[in-house]
Amino acid sequence: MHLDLQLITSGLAIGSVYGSIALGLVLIYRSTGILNFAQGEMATFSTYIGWSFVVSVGMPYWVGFLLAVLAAFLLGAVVERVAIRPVQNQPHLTVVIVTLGLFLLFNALSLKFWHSDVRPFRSPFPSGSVHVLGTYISWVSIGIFGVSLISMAFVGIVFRFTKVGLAMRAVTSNPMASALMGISNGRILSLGWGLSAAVGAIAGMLAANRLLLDPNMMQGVLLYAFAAAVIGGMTSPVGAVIGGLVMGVTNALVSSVSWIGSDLSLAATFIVLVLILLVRPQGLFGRQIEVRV
Amino acid sequence: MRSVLHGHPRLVGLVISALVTWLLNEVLFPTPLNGYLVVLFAYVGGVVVARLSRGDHRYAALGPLVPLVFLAQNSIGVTELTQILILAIAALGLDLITGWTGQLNLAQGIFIGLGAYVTAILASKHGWPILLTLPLAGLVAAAAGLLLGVLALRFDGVYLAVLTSAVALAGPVLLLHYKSITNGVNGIIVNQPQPPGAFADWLDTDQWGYYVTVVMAIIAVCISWNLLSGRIGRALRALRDSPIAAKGIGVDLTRYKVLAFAVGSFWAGLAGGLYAMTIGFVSADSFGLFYSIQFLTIIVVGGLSTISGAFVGAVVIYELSTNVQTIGFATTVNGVALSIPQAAVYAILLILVVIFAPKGIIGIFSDKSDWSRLTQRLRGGHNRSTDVVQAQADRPPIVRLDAPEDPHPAITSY
Amino acid sequence: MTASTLEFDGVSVAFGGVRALDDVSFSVGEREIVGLIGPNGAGKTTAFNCVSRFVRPQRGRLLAGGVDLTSVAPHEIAALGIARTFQGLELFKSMTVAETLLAGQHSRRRTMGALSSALRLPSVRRAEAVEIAHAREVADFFSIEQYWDRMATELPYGVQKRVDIARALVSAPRLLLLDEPAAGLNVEALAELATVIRTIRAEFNTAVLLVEHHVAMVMELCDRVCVLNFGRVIADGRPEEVQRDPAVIEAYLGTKVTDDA
Amino acid sequence: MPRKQALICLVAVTAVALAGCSSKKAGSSSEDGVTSTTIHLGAVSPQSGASASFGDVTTGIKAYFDYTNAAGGINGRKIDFTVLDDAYDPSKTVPQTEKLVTQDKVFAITGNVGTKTSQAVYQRLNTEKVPSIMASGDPTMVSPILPYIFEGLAPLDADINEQIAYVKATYPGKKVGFLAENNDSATNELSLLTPAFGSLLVKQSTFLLTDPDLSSQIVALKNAGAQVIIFNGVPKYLALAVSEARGQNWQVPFISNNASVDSSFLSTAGAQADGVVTVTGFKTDPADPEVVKANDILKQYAPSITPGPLSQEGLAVGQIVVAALKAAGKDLTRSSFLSALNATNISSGVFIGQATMSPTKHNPYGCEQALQVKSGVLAPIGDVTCGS
Repeated sequence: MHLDLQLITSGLAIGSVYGSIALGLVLIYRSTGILNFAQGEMATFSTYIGWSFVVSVGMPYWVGFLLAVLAAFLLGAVVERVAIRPVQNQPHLTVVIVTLGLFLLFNALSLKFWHSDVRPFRSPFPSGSVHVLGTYISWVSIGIFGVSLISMAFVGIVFRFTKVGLAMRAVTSNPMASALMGISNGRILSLGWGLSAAVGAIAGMLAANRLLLDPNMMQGVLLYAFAAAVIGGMTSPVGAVIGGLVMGVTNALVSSVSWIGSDLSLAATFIVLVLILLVRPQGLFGRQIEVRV
Repeated sequence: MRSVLHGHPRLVGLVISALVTWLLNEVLFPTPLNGYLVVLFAYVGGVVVARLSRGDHRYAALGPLVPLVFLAQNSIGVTELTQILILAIAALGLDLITGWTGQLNLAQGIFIGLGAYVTAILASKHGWPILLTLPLAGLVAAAAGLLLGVLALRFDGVYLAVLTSAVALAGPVLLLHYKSITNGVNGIIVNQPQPPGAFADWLDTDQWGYYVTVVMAIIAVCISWNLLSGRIGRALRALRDSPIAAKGIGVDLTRYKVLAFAVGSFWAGLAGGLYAMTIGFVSADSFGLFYSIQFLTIIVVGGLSTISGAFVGAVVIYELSTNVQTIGFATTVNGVALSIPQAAVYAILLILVVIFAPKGIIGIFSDKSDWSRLTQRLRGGHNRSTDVVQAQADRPPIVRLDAPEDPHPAITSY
Repeated sequence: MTASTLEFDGVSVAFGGVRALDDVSFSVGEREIVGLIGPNGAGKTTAFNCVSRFVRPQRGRLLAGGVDLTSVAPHEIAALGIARTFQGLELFKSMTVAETLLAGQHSRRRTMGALSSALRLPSVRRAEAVEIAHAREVADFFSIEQYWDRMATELPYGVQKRVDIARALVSAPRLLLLDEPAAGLNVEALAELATVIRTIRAEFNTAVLLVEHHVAMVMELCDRVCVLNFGRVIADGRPEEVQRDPAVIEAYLGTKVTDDA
Repeated sequence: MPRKQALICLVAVTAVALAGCSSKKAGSSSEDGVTSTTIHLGAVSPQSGASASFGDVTTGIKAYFDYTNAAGGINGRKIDFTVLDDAYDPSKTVPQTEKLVTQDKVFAITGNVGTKTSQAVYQRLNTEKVPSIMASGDPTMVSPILPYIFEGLAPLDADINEQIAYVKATYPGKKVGFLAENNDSATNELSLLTPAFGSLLVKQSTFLLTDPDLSSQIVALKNAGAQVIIFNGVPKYLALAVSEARGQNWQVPFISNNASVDSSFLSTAGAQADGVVTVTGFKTDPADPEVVKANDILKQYAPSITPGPLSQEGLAVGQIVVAALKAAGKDLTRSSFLSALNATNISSGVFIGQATMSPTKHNPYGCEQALQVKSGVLAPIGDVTCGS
């Protein structure tokens, strides 16, 4: 029995990584209406920047961490300005292709600068595990979980209580009106991308110890993070994190079912996802979109 | 026949691209660059087909012949060309689903895989003649596409993207799992067919595969054109442009959306059969999510809702992803040669194409406004802030893709 | 009165707790022009959407030529000879005027004909030729022939409106539903519109049901006027009767009875 | 209108005919790719995508060729080595390989990387009579022997049999779990493990390269009561598996395929790597002069990569090719090259023991040794075993 509990805690641990990347996706989707395929690769790239500061340059961990988050913020804003804004008025599919291009670009750059070797990256959290209720939970997982909750709260507060968040929502829901009200749409959109990249960098830096840092570190995660964001309803920070946990636990549990096994667990997990969406097409935390005639 | 270089923006475009290619080729890079040349040829081929097919559907059958230009230039091999045409057939199918009907589909690759397995299993395990298996490969994929189409009716936008990517992820895993049928991860080796009697003297196996593929591509183009230029094409565009008005004129959205999925998957399955026949080896892990995404980039780069766009896009994407070499600069910094890896070159070119030709390469030639937009931007002559506002206001929802660029046939020529 | 082309029989629709239509009954006779008016929120559009089957009535029947519309799918309405226009025009932005008019005839061929279309069999070519000829006639009638090969959404607003009506009429309907046809028109165009609608009836042998804010035009144009208020029919009859009806005057009190909305 | 149609037909027919003409295969001739000053060789390997790291093999091959060129070349000729990218996708491997053969007219294919990608081309390369050394250890490509096809990597089954022998000797009667990437080499391995361990093989658990972690696999193996884990995969997932197991306080011994125990595994797994066992056909003692030389070559000619099992394998492939080219003499033809390959007998180099090939043995490896990680370094345990 306690081993099944171990499955659930393992699922929660990896699920919080999914959730933290999903948070970044939700941030961009909500502030600019774009599905960003490059979220994971940008996070990996930023993590490498942090790794370079800490390991290659030899800075103290938290200094490197902060610099990497800052760099990620700038990177996000620049990417929005250079690659996204020129296609803002194109159909979504075109924008999606640009984010796919960014995905390939950042992957190639990570590969070029840091090669495909897996690199160790220490965690700010203590190594080892706690032993509770017969299960082992690593401090790193607890740390990631905690930080993803903090990020979630941060994103939620930004959206709900700050002027910037209000402006972001205004820009997505009615750009014309918000421009008339004197909100600088461009700046808000850049800010959205910057924040999202920063949230991604935090997730990447913290998860690198667990996922192991290589240029493809986030590819598997991104698939689950998409699913997590969608289950969460695409616009809800809480939904993203809970969606991540749902995906993590579902994956762990289905792989323990003997007739599914680990080789079919990916398929089974996504079938569960589709079933959830069939029942609730708007996701667990999404609002039902009004059907206008 | 109308002049190929009709109108001055196109001329400017050609001159610019020729200059850029020359520059890339001669100044920056020490090695000969087939890839860039081929991209330029695709560009020229695109002009020809776009110009010709405007107003007359018979010219659209020239689409598959676009890549032939390169063969004549001897810059491309027959096996490569075969693969490009196979990509194009599948992209044509995806365009039907995504471009014409507005249903984002990230699972086209798995239908190719399905078709490839049908051909591989029938041909190598049951000894069927390969040509006979091709239509069956299409039909099996169409049946699967029909199922996905029915499921897709419930979803929209991002959710449809996730549904189809779930299929793209789960599909190969399932194929690998049922080892008794698919041979699991070991894959299936297909003996490539020899050309039949009369052809055997002057064609080798690869060339035979190539001609079969060309014929299939032309059939695919003709049938697609017939479907899309008539009542069914209008119904599909109607339901994409305005679902409400489409219902009003009597279009059964359900049937047509599912039809698009079934027919689009049929082409994917046929492409898969050709894949098995010409590659000679089928393994499910070749048909994953990234393989599928490749087809989205093909139709967007080539030009959504255009038949020749699928072919031009296939040439460009294939060449960019394989034959564009690492850009090595002649200069070095501290003795280390500067270079941009191939994948990054691909990514940057992809982004540039989408930014500067949002309606695809074909779009550059059939719509003047793209060029005027571009030249305007180059002159720096437009207001950014209002642009973004306009952008936000104008942006259609994800499923409602842009107006198809295909030059609309003048009714008089039917 | 002739046999009715469309008949509302005790139709009720509620959205949440709000009664949009409450036991509405009225009918449109063959070749009759009927106006549906009422203050904002009176339920006009809902009534309209019931016919298009975008809204499903909770109670009551909607009969068209003996068929209960509540039991057919939205896309089957067109085949029953009911065509509609849209207030927002909803033109197909990827289509030329010609293609729009061909698309409008979608319901005239009953089967999908995927296979025969794929092979472009002679039967398909013949059908297409007939449809093109018909589209040309209709385009001619609406004076939009000179825009035949232009993208519909790139034309001036007034022309787009004509394209919208032409798209509906090209299916040769028995009943044409017009959704606020006067919206956005200037005075001359308004005057012209009434004439156009009468000519449509004459030329195309169709009944017309229009929802309109523009009361004056409705009174001048329609054979019969049905007034809705808070989801109920408060008056139904010839324009002059309706105009004198105290309930109608009361409903419109505070707003102008005669002009716009 | 009929004139237009005729025109189309004309254009189409011309174009198709053109294609036929210009692609008419000259057939590769014996002298292809060799001039008085150069020998043109080629290979297709993944340079991009998720499996880009396999490209280290061709980087190793290229390093050895560059080293050979710098040392004066082969009988007065320098090697010109073209590597094309297939992103580990067979539908690209075929055209890219064909391009090397028909357009670049390479003399030989030396080091196409990967099993599924090589599967797609080896038969056609044999038909086209192009001598080919595939960088794969898949036994099916060399049994039955095809005259033009050789393999450059250690055969998978030799490694696996050695692993089985090690486990049986060291952990007799213990329950075995198998953890592997879901690919052909794992299926192959399973077909050897199943008869060897019978009911002692209690659980097989697979993962995909899209799996972000291995927690559920490790729990499944633990639940099944496995006492030894045999691993087949890549370094990253070995590191994930070891750290996950140790994180659950499970001190199960790991026996891994050789390619996974590289420097990146040792550095990422850190202290947790200690005790992991692997089997290799290569020398690993850092003090061995051959190993020193190999590392020097890689450092000088392949500075962009960290030396590891993959680049070392590449170096070995390069060494076999160069030796055969030298032995083929001044009048280099494909047949003299093939004879030289069939008479391969190299005793110095990074292999353990001798690398030999013959007309009935197209894979040069024979000797194996078990190694174990001790304090972050791979150290030999037990004796060298040779022969199958």
